[in-house]
Order: sequence, then C-alpha cells, then structure tokens
Amino acid sequence: MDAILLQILNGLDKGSAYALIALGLTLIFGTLGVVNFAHGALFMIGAFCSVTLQRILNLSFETVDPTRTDFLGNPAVIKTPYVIDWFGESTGAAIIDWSVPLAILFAIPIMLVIGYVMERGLIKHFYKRPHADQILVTFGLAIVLQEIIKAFYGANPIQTPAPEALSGVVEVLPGILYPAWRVVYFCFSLVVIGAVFAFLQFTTFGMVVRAGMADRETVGLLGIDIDKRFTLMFGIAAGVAGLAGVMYGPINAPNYHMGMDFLVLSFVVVVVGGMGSLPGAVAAGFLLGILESFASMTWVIDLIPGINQIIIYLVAIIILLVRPRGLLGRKGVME
Amino acid sequence: MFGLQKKDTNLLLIVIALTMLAPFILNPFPTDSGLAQFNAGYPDLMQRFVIFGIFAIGFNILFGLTGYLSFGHAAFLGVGSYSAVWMFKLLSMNILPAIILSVVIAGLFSLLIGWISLRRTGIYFSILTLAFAQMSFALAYSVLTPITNGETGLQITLDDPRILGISQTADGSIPVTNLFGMEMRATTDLALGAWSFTFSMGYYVCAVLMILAFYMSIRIFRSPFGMMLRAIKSNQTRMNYTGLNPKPYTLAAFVISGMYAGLAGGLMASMDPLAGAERMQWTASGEVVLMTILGGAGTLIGPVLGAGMIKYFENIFSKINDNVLHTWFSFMPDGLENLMVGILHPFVGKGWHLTLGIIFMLVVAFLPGGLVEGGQRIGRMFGRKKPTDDTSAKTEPAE
Amino acid sequence: MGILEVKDVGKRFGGLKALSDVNLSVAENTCHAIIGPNGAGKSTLLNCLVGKLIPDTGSVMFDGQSVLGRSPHEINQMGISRVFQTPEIFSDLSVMENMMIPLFARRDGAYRLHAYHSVLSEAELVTKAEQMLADVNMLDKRNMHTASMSRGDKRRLEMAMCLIQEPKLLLLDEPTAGMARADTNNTIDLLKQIKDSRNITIAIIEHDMHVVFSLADRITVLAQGTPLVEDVPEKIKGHPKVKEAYLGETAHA
Amino acid sequence: MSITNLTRRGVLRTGAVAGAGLALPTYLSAASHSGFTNAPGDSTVTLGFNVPQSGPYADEGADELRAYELAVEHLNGGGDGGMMGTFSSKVLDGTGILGRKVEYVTGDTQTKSDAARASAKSMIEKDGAIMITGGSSSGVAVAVQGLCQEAGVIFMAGLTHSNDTTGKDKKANGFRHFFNGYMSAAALAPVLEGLYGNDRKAYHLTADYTWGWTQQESIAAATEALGWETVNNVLTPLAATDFSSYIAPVLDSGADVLVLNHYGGNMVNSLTNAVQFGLRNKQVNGKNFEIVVPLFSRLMARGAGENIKGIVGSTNWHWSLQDEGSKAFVKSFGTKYGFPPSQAAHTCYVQTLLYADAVTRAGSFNPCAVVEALEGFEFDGMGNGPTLYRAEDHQCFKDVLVVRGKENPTSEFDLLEVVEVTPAAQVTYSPDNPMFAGGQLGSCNPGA
Repeated sequence: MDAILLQILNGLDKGSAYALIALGLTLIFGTLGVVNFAHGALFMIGAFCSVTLQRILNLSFETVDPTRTDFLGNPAVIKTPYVIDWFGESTGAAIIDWSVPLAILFAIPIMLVIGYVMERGLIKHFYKRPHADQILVTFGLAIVLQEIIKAFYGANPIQTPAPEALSGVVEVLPGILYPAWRVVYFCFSLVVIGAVFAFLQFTTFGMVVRAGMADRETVGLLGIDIDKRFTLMFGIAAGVAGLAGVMYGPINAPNYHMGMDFLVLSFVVVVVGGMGSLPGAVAAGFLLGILESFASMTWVIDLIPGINQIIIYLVAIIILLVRPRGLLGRKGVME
Repeated sequence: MFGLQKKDTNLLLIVIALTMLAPFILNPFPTDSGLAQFNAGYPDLMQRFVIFGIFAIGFNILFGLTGYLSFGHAAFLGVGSYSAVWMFKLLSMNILPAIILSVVIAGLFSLLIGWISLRRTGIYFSILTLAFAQMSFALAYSVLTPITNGETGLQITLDDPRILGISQTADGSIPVTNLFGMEMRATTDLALGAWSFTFSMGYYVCAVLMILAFYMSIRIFRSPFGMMLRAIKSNQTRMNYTGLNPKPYTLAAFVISGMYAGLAGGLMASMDPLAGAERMQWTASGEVVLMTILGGAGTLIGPVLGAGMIKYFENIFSKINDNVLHTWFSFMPDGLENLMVGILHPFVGKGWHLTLGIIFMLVVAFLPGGLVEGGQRIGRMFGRKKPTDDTSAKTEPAE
Repeated sequence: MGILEVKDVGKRFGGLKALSDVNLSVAENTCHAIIGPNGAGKSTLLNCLVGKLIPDTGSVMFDGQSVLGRSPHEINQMGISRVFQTPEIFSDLSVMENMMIPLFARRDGAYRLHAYHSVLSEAELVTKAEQMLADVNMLDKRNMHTASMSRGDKRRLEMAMCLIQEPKLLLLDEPTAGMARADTNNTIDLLKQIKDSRNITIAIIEHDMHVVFSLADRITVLAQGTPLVEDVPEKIKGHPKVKEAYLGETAHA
Repeated sequence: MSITNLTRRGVLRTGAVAGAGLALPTYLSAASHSGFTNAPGDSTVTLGFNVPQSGPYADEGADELRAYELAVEHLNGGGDGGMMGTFSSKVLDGTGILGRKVEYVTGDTQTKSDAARASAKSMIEKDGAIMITGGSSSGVAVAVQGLCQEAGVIFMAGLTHSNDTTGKDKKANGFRHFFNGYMSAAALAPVLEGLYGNDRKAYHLTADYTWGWTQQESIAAATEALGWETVNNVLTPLAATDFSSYIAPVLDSGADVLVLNHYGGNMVNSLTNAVQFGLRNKQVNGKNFEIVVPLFSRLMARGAGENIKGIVGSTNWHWSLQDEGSKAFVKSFGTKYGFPPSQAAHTCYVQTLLYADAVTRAGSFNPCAVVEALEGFEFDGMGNGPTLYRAEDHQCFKDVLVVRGKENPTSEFDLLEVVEVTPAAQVTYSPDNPMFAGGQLGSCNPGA
C-alpha cells in the first residue's frame, strides 16, 4: 500500500514537470497555432537561469594561499565569493544556499524577454506558414539555443542544489517519507498552473485570449488587436516553461540537452490531452506521470517486461485510438 | 523517353548524370590542397548521400504528396537494416536476398503501423507514428536484444551459420557483403594530376537503386495515384464526395514510403553490415522530416538535396577541427590567424550542430520552398527556368 | 416511385429535434427544390442523404437501395453527387486535374492503385474532361491553379466535376449563396442548360426564391424539421402556410 | 602544416600518372599490393581520433581530444614528453612514428554506433587514417571495432567498460587498455566487504542495455561470492532522466545497499535522486544504508556534486596517483590545459603511445605486425603499474583503483580519493570466463 502511495506521489511530481511544459506548449498551439519545437529549449534555458545565478553568486575574487598547493604543486589559489565578502559569512552563504528559489525572480524577466524576442523576432513571421515550416524553424532554433548553452556551460550536468532546509525528506503522510524539494516542486506547479488558469479566467485580457483561441477571426473583427495579446501569451508560455526549468534543477542536474529529452514527451502529453486544451494538457501530464511511475514498479515489469520503456507511448496510442482528439481536445484543431 | 514527359526525362537524366559522375563532382579539390577537407567523394559518404536520398524520396511520397507527417519512419529503416543483417547472418552475404527481405519486412511493418495510425489525421497521426517508432526503438534497445543485439547493434560474426555461404573466409575473417561476387567494399582509385577519385562498387549499387527509386517516384508523382494523393492533401471532403476512399490511398502511400525506408535500411546494412537501435529513434525520424522540408517537400528532387545537405554537414563540417582551421589561415599574421580561427571555431568541428541549426532557420526563413526554391531563384537569375523541378508537382506544404 | 425516397426520417441532436417525420419523393429527371427558413433542417436533411449524418429513424432509399450506414464515397459511387454551399474543390491542383479525379472515380471505383502510368496517358478521359470544360466555358483555364480562381469559376468547376461523373442525382446546396446577381443568373442559366441537355435528377436546397422558381419542377417547404407542403412552384407561391413560415422567420430575424 | 589528406591510399601515389586525361585504374577489389590499408607515405602518418563531440558525452570527448593532441605533440618531439619518459619501452624518440611525423584527423561519434562508424569510415576512406581510437561508450567501441576489423586498420579503444568489448565482441584488430565490468567487480568486492561487511542485501538499478547488464552481472556475481544477497535487479530505460520511481521502492525492499549500474547522465541523475530520497541517512537492518557506483568518472562526479561524497566505486586511473608516470602525465596535461586530465584522457593518451610504440617495435605499420607487437606486451610506467596486453583477448590487465567521493575536497578537481589499489592479479580472469565467452578474436586483417 505504501509502495502504491509512493508511486502516486512520484507520479504527481513527475507529472508536474510534464504538465508545466505541456501547458505552455498547448497555449502556444491554441493561441498562435504554432508548433513550437523550441519549447523544450525554453525549459532548458530556465534551468540554466538558476545555474547562471548560482555562478553569479559564486563570483569570487582570488587570493593566493602559499601554505597550500594545487594539483601541479603550485601555490593554491583560494576563491572567496563576493557575496560572502559583502554580506558576511552567514548571510552570504545563505544567499548562495537559496540560489535556486532566488533564481525564480531572476528567471521571470529573462524568460519573458526571451519569449518576447523569440515571438517578435522569429515566430511572428511563421504564423501563416505551414506547420512543416514552423517545425523546421523552431527545431533549428532549438538546436542553436542548446548549442549556445553547451558552448558556455559544457555538456556535463551541473548541480543546482536545493536550499539546505529543503533538501531532506519530509513525512508527507504518516510513515511515508518523500524528498522535500519534490513536494515543493509539486506545490509550485499547482500554484503556477492555478495562476495561469486564473489569469485566463478572471482577467479581461484572459477572456480576450480565450475568445481568440476559440475563434481568432471573429475576435479580430471586433477590432481587438489580438496579435499583441498573443505575443504576451507567448512570453507567458516561455515564462511557465522557464519556471518549470528553474525549479527542476535540484531534482535533476541541468544539462544542455534536457530540453530535447522533454520535448517529445511534452508533445505526447499535449496531444493526449487534446490539442489546444489547457485542462487537457494538465490532466494528461499528471496521468502520464502517474502511469509512468506505476509501470516502473518491479512486479509490473516482471509481469510485462519492458513496459516501463514504452508505457507513455502505449498509453498515448490507446487514448488516441479511443478518443480521436485526445482527452479534452476540441474538433478542428490541428487536424 | 522512359514513358516520361520531356521535363521529367530531363530531370531524370540530370540525376543519372550527377549520381554516376558523383565521384568526380564531389571531389572538386586537389588532394593536397587545404580545401580537400571539403571533398565528399569518398565511398562511405557518397553511399550515405544516395541511401538517405532514397529514404527521403520515399518519405516525400507520403509527406510531400498527402501531407501526412509521419514522425516514425526511422522505424522502417531500422527494421529493414535488422532484416538485412539477419539475412547476412543466416543465409549468405549476397545483398540481393537481404535487400528484398528488408523491403518486404519494412512493407509489412509499415502496413501494420499505417493501418492503425491512419485512423487519425494531422498531429494526432504524427504522434501515433512517433509513439510506435519510439516503442520500437526502446524495445530494440532493451527487451528485444536477442534479436537486435541492443545497444551494440546487430553485427555479423565469425560463427554465423550463413547456410548458402561461408561462416568465415579461409584466412579467418568475416566474409564481405557482395552482389553475386562483386564485393561492396571494392574500390578503384583514379589519379588525375593533383586530383584523385575513388570509385566504389557499393556506391554504384546504391546509386543505381536510387536512380530506380527516383524514377519510380517520378512515375508515382505523375500517375493517377499520385494525383489522388495530392487530392487527399488538398481536400478530403471533396475526395469523399467524389466517390473516392482516401484511406487505402494514404495507406498505400504509407506502405510505399515504408518500403523505400526499408530499402534504404537494407542498403545501409549492405554497405556496412551493422544495424543499431538508434537508427529507429525519433531523432532519426526527425532527420528525414528535416531533410524533406529543407530540400522542398512535395518536389521531386528536393528531398535528395536536403538529405545531401544534412549528411554533408554531419560528415564534413564535424571533422574540421582547430588544427585544420589554423592550416587554412596559416598564411595570415599570427594575430589575424588566431582571430579567424576564433571566429570560425564555434561553427565547425563540434559546433557543426550549431551551423546546421542556423542553416535550417535561414533556409526556412528566406526560401520557403526549401533548397529547390533556392535553385529556381538562381535559375531565374540567369534568365531561364531551372529544369530541376516540375512546378505542377510542387504543392503547398502540409497544413 | 421516385429515384430518391425519404421515409419518416427523424434526427435529433441532443435535446434538439432537427428533423422529424420527413417524407420526400424525388421523381426521376425532375428538379426538386427544398426550401425553408433558416434552421428548418434543410442542411441536416441533405447530410442525411449523402452519408455525413445517419438519421435516428426512417429510411432513405436511392435507386431502390438504402443509403443508410454507407459512407459518403459509397453513396457517391451509387450515383449521387453533391455541390457544396462554399465550393469544395482541390485547390492545390490544376483545373484539369480537378476534372480527372472524378473521372477516375467513376471509372475505377473508390480505390485503385494506378501508380505507374501517367495521368496524361489516359487519352479518353482527357478528351472527356476537355469536353466538359468546354461545356462550362472553362477550357481556356485548363492549366490554371484553382486557388487563384474567382468564386464563380470555382462554383462552375465544382459543378463540372459533379456532372462529369454523370450522376443520377445531383444535390445542390445553395449554389448561389453569396453570389452577385449577375453570377446568380449565370448559374441559373448553367443549371437550366444542364437540366435540359442531360437526363439528370436535381435536388436543390436554396434560399433565393428567384433561383427556385426558375428551376424547380416541384418544391418541398420545410419548417422546423418537418415538411409543410409539397407541390408545383405555381401553387407554392401563394400558399398560406409557406407565407407563414417565412414571415415567422422575418419576424424573428 | 597540413594535416589534411596527405596520405590517401598508398596505391594512389604509385599508380598516379600525372597527365591530363590519362587515367589508370589501379585495382579492383581487395587484391594484394602494398599489403595493408592506408599504408602511410614516407613523411607523415595519419591517426584518426573518433570522440563524442556532441551529445551527452561531449565533455569526455573534449578531454579525450586534448589527450590525443598532447600525445601527438609528445610523439612529434614537442612538449616535455609526458609519459614517454616514464614508459618502460624506450623506442619512442620524439621523431614521430618510424620517422614519420604524426598527423591526425578528428571526428564526432555523437555516441551513436551509426554516426561513429560513419565518422571512422570517413577517416579511413578519405583521410587515410591507419589507426582509429577514441569513444566514450561501449556500444560505439564495439561498433567501431567491428568496422576497423573489416577495413583492416587498428582500433585502440577509448573509454569502454563493457565486458563485451574484449569478450564476445572482441576483434583481432581491436585493443582495450581501459578496464571492464568484471575487473570493477573483482576490485570492489573485497573493499566492499571490508567497509560494509559480508551480510548485506543489495538492490541493483541497471541501465537497460548491454553495458549495464554485463556490469550488473559482474557485480552481482562478485558480491554474492562474499555472502551478499541480491534482493532485486530493476532495469531502467536508457532515456530515463528521473529515476525517482525506481528509487522509491528501494525504501521498503529491505535492502541495505543500492548498486547503481549507471554511467554518465544516468548515473548523475540516479545518484542525485537516491540522495534526495534520504537513502544515505537511512538505517536498515541495523546498518547504515550504502550506495555503490561501480564505474566512477571524475567528470561525472562533478556533475553529481555533493551527492558523490562517501560513495564507493572503481575507476581506471585518477590524477592524484603518485607514481612517476601519472605525475609526468598530469604535469604536462595540467601545464598545457590548466586542469588535471580525466581517466578518459589518460586511457586515450596511453593507447596512442602504446600504438606508436608497437609500430616502432614491429618496424611496420602493417596492422598484423602491430597486433603481433601488442599481443602479450608487458609494460610499466603508464600510471597503472605493470600491465599486460593479453594476447587471447587484447585486454590490458593492470591494477584497478577503488575510489570514494571525498568528504572535504580541496579543489574542484579533488573529488575522489583512492581507497585501494587492487593489484592486477586479483582482477585477472581466464580468457574463457563465461562472462566473456561467445566470441572469437578471429585473425588480424591488414585490409587491402
């Protein structure tokens, strides 16, 4: 029983990442009608925002310590982060310790700007182009972005640890211990998802966007400049992907190709949820996360060897055959 | 000629000439010059050009004509490779039965996957094919290792039975793939002044098959069947109300393109008897999509150009290291030399992906019809229409 | 016994009754118009005839066979061709190719793999297509891409595509909707010419009374999913029930 | 300096007739002429360095490439000579190989068998490479080794740890200096016994592909011989990035040791996840819960950050070794690049020197002569103590390092501490060991 509860928890926190990425992806489909293969790269850039902040906070001045030697036998160079120098040992160390949560503040403006620049500078010109062209251009962009990150940060993963206080395990249910940061990630994703839904549901802006998603032409006829709003939506989608990435760092160390790793999965999630359906994306994200967790249980693998390798794809096939437009898809979108 | 219209005949003749003379065309630089780095006329790359050309031609029959974007075609290529290698292991090193089996198996496999996936259209179809291919990949990598030899890839070994051939040669080596005794590895070198050219048996076998595949694709493009496929892309409603059932047409196109992929896979294994699981991964499926779009989806020659371009970058640009760069600019003063190397460094060698990504973006931004459109524009600049493609076959890419 | 016999057809969408007790008989070689205010169920009825929708109750017999449960392409193969309200043509293909496709469909059935020979080598079909294009005054546009054609031309092309199949029944769904008066008149002329020169049954759904009265031999008036009256045009003109149905519509509009 | 294309196939030069339009087809098929593929000219010889430059192992690849460049520099008489000074064989004199200047070409394996073979083929066919070396995974190593056997050039494997490379997939033209799964297990077992006792329940997570399986098989066999019980072995998909759903069941499986048969990004993630779940702080069966990572790499240890502390594993070589060979290598590498070399760099450097030495001793570039010179070759001074290149399977037998993640690193490179140097004798197995059975070396192929 505990094992099953654990896997449900695990599925939920896996699903959080899927849901967050898929949410932005489906938002871009729904609003702009663009197949964005660079969305995974946005997630990756988000994760590297926290790497960057960590690097910035660890910017150090160097002093030579003649009493110690480095690996070549030369006098060792001791690095002291400026932050520690300025704020003192304890405050400085605390700031470095909390660099991942701090990176949220750092990442939001960066991701919005990246999203805005991407949309205005590139994606905008591809609204009227066939999906095939969109795929090619965004795929090219994804490669370029990840190669740039690789050039700066290398190919190996870089640890971005959670703050000391949140890196242990917590007892979520009696007798069930779970990593604290994963619980934080799950709650965080609920907040972000909630915020996006609330924004679309309760603001005028959101209403216009939703109307635009339903029928772009009509809204255009009302004299509303829907494009401008959609640009902002692209920024928001980028921001959501970025936040998902920032907070994901402590779960798995970021590397330059983590975006590609998530890209295909998040496409599957979006399609299983139903193209352009926000609740669908979220539901499918959590559903596939939980199923993936269950499929990796030993007795399941013993029962069906290899099931953990293919579960997501198998479920996707079954759902698409039973429900032609995914769980909550609308007719006529991307067919 | 060949039952084709004049324009198509010309195109075919050009393609024949280009493929047959490829060893010359691809080695334009003298062997000892610094630019020899850009020579692509060695057997392996030439074989890859035409093999991926076949793959892309086949993919284009499905995607270019019907607009159904399959993200799982690499699975058929992989299945073709595995079939061929198994033939080498069990039957003989003659490539003919191997290739026939790979086409047949890939055809059957695509029939199964197509039959299921074609119940859906648009992106739902794409995701279904993607899911099947990823499942094939994951299983080939792990659970199916007895058949696929997993991560290492299926190889031929000294103790394979090869009932119609020999398990090992007299000197204890693995026999070589051949076509009725003509070894695929055999090459002839030709030195011509400062130039040298390599003629490979394997390449010419692939080239002949590619020309046949290309010819078949022209026939299909111009046939009633090809027209029906374009009609499906254009308007399925009208198709239905004209008394036509689109499903068998798309399924046939799917299976034909799957067989092309199987042929490519079989040839790949014939040139180099190994079949690895990563041939089936989604990135490999994505690559053929990119080749087709890059070259020009729905055009006859575009996919071949796209395939050539991507393979060229993968094999030539990735090999330019700093050392080579320094050689090129060694005539400059040191500071300038280092500057030039510094500028180019991120784009070559390990940065070849970056260059490819930039090229994808540039091509799609400025040449919406792909490389073929670039060719047409150049042709127009010189005052005549380039005969590389027939506009009536060119259709708008898929929605 | 008409070529098309609709008996007791009913269709519901959720709680909404779209059609009920529809009975209709279209006699061979006549032009039968179905008119009625918006929401009367004309399009639903039409969709039931061509296999896009399946009625909940009743039967639809064409040429002695039931069409129910058959898919649109099978029904077309039985001899029913349909012209849409907004022309449905193959807009990525040339005019000539648009004409060849129905010819192949008529000759080879719903599916046949002709993958090897060229379309243009089918000399007999090409001649037929050219003749038909000449009939609709479009021969000069044979190599044009259809995407750039005017709406009137698209309509004519669609009509030609349907006619070249030599259907037993031609269904027209508001063929003049959204057309300028001159175009409408051209279309009327074209349809008249078709009607007079060929042995063909036409069923037409139309809003424009001018079109209906110029063409129809019989008229069925549909209101709220049920036929109100069926009669010859002269009698329909002054029929009180018809007036009521249409006035009701104007009152609500 | 020109390193491009100088050495096309030997026949080219001899058969070349400089004259416009005059063509001389020289041979058709693998007939006999100069005796072997890509025989070098009189002035230069080209080596092919085939390393992952893109994909997850790009950093390893970059380090391998640095080592190769260093080795070429040393062979050509540049730099401080590195391990050439400490190498027990003294035939290398800094004048290249057999008087020919060493040049090289590079390629990108992308850590894919297909791409690696394409890249190796291009070096052989286009650039006339006489030897191919490099790689950072076993799948690639086995694939390229097979290719080199067919093409008739020597393959000096880079980082490849699977038993299969010199087991069932061994080839006459291929040589491996790096250690393997069996050796890791044999070296680790006694250390594990010393640290954790012989009453342990082990839970294995294994990457679901050939390397993972052979690794797991080796470790399970070695630890079971100690008296450990293997509670479970769960195969994880290669593409997995989040291992939490595999880690969670460990908690109540009753196991008190977790063995992670993962490498690279998989290892970093699974270890990170295991630490997240608090496994390190757990008490099971009255003992501290322990994690073992059989194959360690410092580059990967850096990716795992803090999580690596106190974790035991094995490695082929570590820069902190104090023998003369290691010191000399670390010095010349560190001076040139500013940081210490990785084990991948070490094995690649050594392989290049060993090849050059073998050619020199054989007096010929002919692969068969090289094979003969390497088979049964015993040497020392290369950082791993006395080493044997065994003739039966072309595997090097040498000391294996058991290492542990350092609790208090003094620098960003100082992540591992050597717990024990397991002597070669203890990790040696017989050539017909069942874990290595099923393949044949075949005979050396000099190619066309």
